[in-house]
Amino acid sequence: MLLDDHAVVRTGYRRLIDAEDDFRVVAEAATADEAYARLQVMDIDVAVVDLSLRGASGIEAIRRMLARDPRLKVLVLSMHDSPGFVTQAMRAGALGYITKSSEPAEMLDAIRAVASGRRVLSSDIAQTL
Amino acid sequence: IEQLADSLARARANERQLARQLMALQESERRELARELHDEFGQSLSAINAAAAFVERHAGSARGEALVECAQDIRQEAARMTRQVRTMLSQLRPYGLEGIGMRAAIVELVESWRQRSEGVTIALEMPPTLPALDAAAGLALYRTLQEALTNVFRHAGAKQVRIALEAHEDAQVQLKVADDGCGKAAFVMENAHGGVMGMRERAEMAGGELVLGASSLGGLEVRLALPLSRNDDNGDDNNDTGPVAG
Amino acid sequence: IEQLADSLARARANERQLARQLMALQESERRELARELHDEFGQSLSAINAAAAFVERHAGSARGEALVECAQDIRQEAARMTRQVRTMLSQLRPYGLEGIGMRAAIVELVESWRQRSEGVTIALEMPPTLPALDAAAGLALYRTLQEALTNVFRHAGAKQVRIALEAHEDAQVQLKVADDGCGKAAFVMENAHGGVMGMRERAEMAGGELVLGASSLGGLEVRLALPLSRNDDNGDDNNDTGPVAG
Ligand SMILES: Nc1ncnc2c1ncn2[C@@H]1O[C@H](COP(=O)(O)OP(=O)(O)OP(=O)(O)O)[C@@H](O)[C@H]1O
Ligand SMILES: Nc1ncnc2c1ncn2[C@@H]1O[C@H](COP(=O)(O)OP(=O)(O)OP(=O)(O)O)[C@@H](O)[C@H]1O
Ligand SMILES: [K+]
Ligand SMILES: [Mg+2]
Ligand SMILES: [Mg+2]
Ligand SMILES: [Mg+2]
Repeated sequence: MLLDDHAVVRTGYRRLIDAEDDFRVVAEAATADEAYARLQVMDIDVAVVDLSLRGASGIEAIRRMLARDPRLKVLVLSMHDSPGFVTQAMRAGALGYITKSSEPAEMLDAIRAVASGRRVLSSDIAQTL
Repeated sequence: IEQLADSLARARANERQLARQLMALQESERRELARELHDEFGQSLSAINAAAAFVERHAGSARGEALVECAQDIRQEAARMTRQVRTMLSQLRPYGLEGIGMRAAIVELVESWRQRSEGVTIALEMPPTLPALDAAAGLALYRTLQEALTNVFRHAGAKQVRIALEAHEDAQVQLKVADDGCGKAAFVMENAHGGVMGMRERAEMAGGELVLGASSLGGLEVRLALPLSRNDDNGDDNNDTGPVAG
Repeated sequence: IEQLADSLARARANERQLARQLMALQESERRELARELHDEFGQSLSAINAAAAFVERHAGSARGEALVECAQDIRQEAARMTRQVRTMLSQLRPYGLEGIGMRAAIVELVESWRQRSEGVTIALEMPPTLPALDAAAGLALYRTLQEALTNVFRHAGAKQVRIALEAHEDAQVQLKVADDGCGKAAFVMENAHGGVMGMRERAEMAGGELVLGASSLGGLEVRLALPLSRNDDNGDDNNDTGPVAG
């Protein structure tokens, strides 16, 4: 599932992810509420979550989704690279954190990593921490 | 003597207050610009990046339509950013206010408020050519209109705004911004923050005057009078040569 | 009495001067931002648009490599704009200075000067965690470093700059910016414009103090002392919660 409030951003990542043989985007959501609703009716392995949303924040969305389905793997895909955001997201239960300026290949690898339960940080984040 | 000492203390406090409020105003402008840069531009750049990455990875294998869609998304986001840049520039607007740029800058500023504010009518009256204003006066005119409009939309609850710019050929230029909102001049003068104090200060720097009064529409009227430039070199027939004009 | 009247006039003139120079400083910042927006972004957006238009028109017919090249150009321009946004943000920088953001913000600011200034060494010393500063003090610290560095690169002709931030646990935070340039404290104080006056004003607003003196490197040293925040709520362990966090 993709959670991002900007439709064109969602479409862009959806195309990239869907084109991989081993991935399929089964749901899109623009808000934390929508994401939570999708999670209740669908079988979702990985959620790729933006932190800046309208309404409830991505951090809150992560907490609520994980409370509902603790096996869900969450990868944060955010514009923010400051340590504060990373710590907050990881505390909320995210398994990975990459920035939107990462290379697409890095993002796809990160999805693979969290899908198999591994922690992952994008290289620019790893540097600032 | 006591009175003098008293007014010394008061004068110091007032002017210091002005300085602090100017700094606060600048910080809030910076914050707003930073927000726009970060949020708006950030989103568009992510969208462009993702769409371009798809083309790069799958140009050989993907259907033509998928590539066309990516290109359209990219162009749409680039257009959004271009509009965003234009809006931000009209807020920052530093170039060519002395010359022919002034009329265009005012029209653009008013237009951008019209687009943002449904249910409010903004009338703009302006002579076909504006006489020469020097740099300080041009800036005072533009920033005063900017601040007066910001105040109308932030504080007045107005339905109607009337902007009139009049040029009295060999004397001065006068700007009037009138609204039908809830403002009372006495209250505004007593509660002047960075906005009103800045307008007044700029007017003075340019050798002009700022007056607040009641508007015939029922609300506040901001009146700015500015002297004409003595040399005729930068009048309205002149061309802009700021980098923006290029 | 005359003396008092005199100092009244002088006080007014001084403080008014401060206000004017602050406005001038703000205008020059606006001008610079507008220039960057217009020139840098304008170019990148045109380039992106042209490349995307090619993909849109020729997705079906063009060689794969031509499309890949367009996509790479688009990504390269988007990356350039992202860097540009980051540089502009570090200039505007309004978020999270109270919390963990301060250290990162300082590192980023220094880094951006390092990249812009070949032949000048900038040393930065800072404790691993910073104690709590309230909002006004955080802003004073950041803006003072910003202005002091700007002055070094604009006026000092320095080859070496040393920035030291020291936290005296239960008393204060001290920032020192020293250079080996041509600056003399007495001259700078006499010729203070918006930059130096603004630093001093901010220090005072935050309950701290700004002192200019001779640096052991041979040039100027700017020293800022700031009191620690009394409540402990916004220390270094805290998370960023600027509006951007939402
Ligand atoms: N057109 C208006 N209608 C009603 N009230 C107004 C109007 N313009 C100003 N005011 C009142 O006068 C006050 C002072 O205006 P001023 O522009 O100095 O400060 P501000 O807008 O509150 O803050 P800023 O320093 O950001 O401009 C405002 O707070 C508002 O109460
Ligand atoms: N590090 C320095 N080395 C040498 N001279 C300096 C240094 N810092 C400041 N000065 C001198 O002190 C003057 C006042 O500095 P100040 O920052 O107030 O003004 P400014 O930099 O000229 O203009 P602005 O208002 O844009 O900052 C400068 O014009 C310069 O001559
Ligand atoms: K697939
Ligand atoms: Mg978002
Ligand atoms: Mg105002
Ligand atoms: Mg300076």
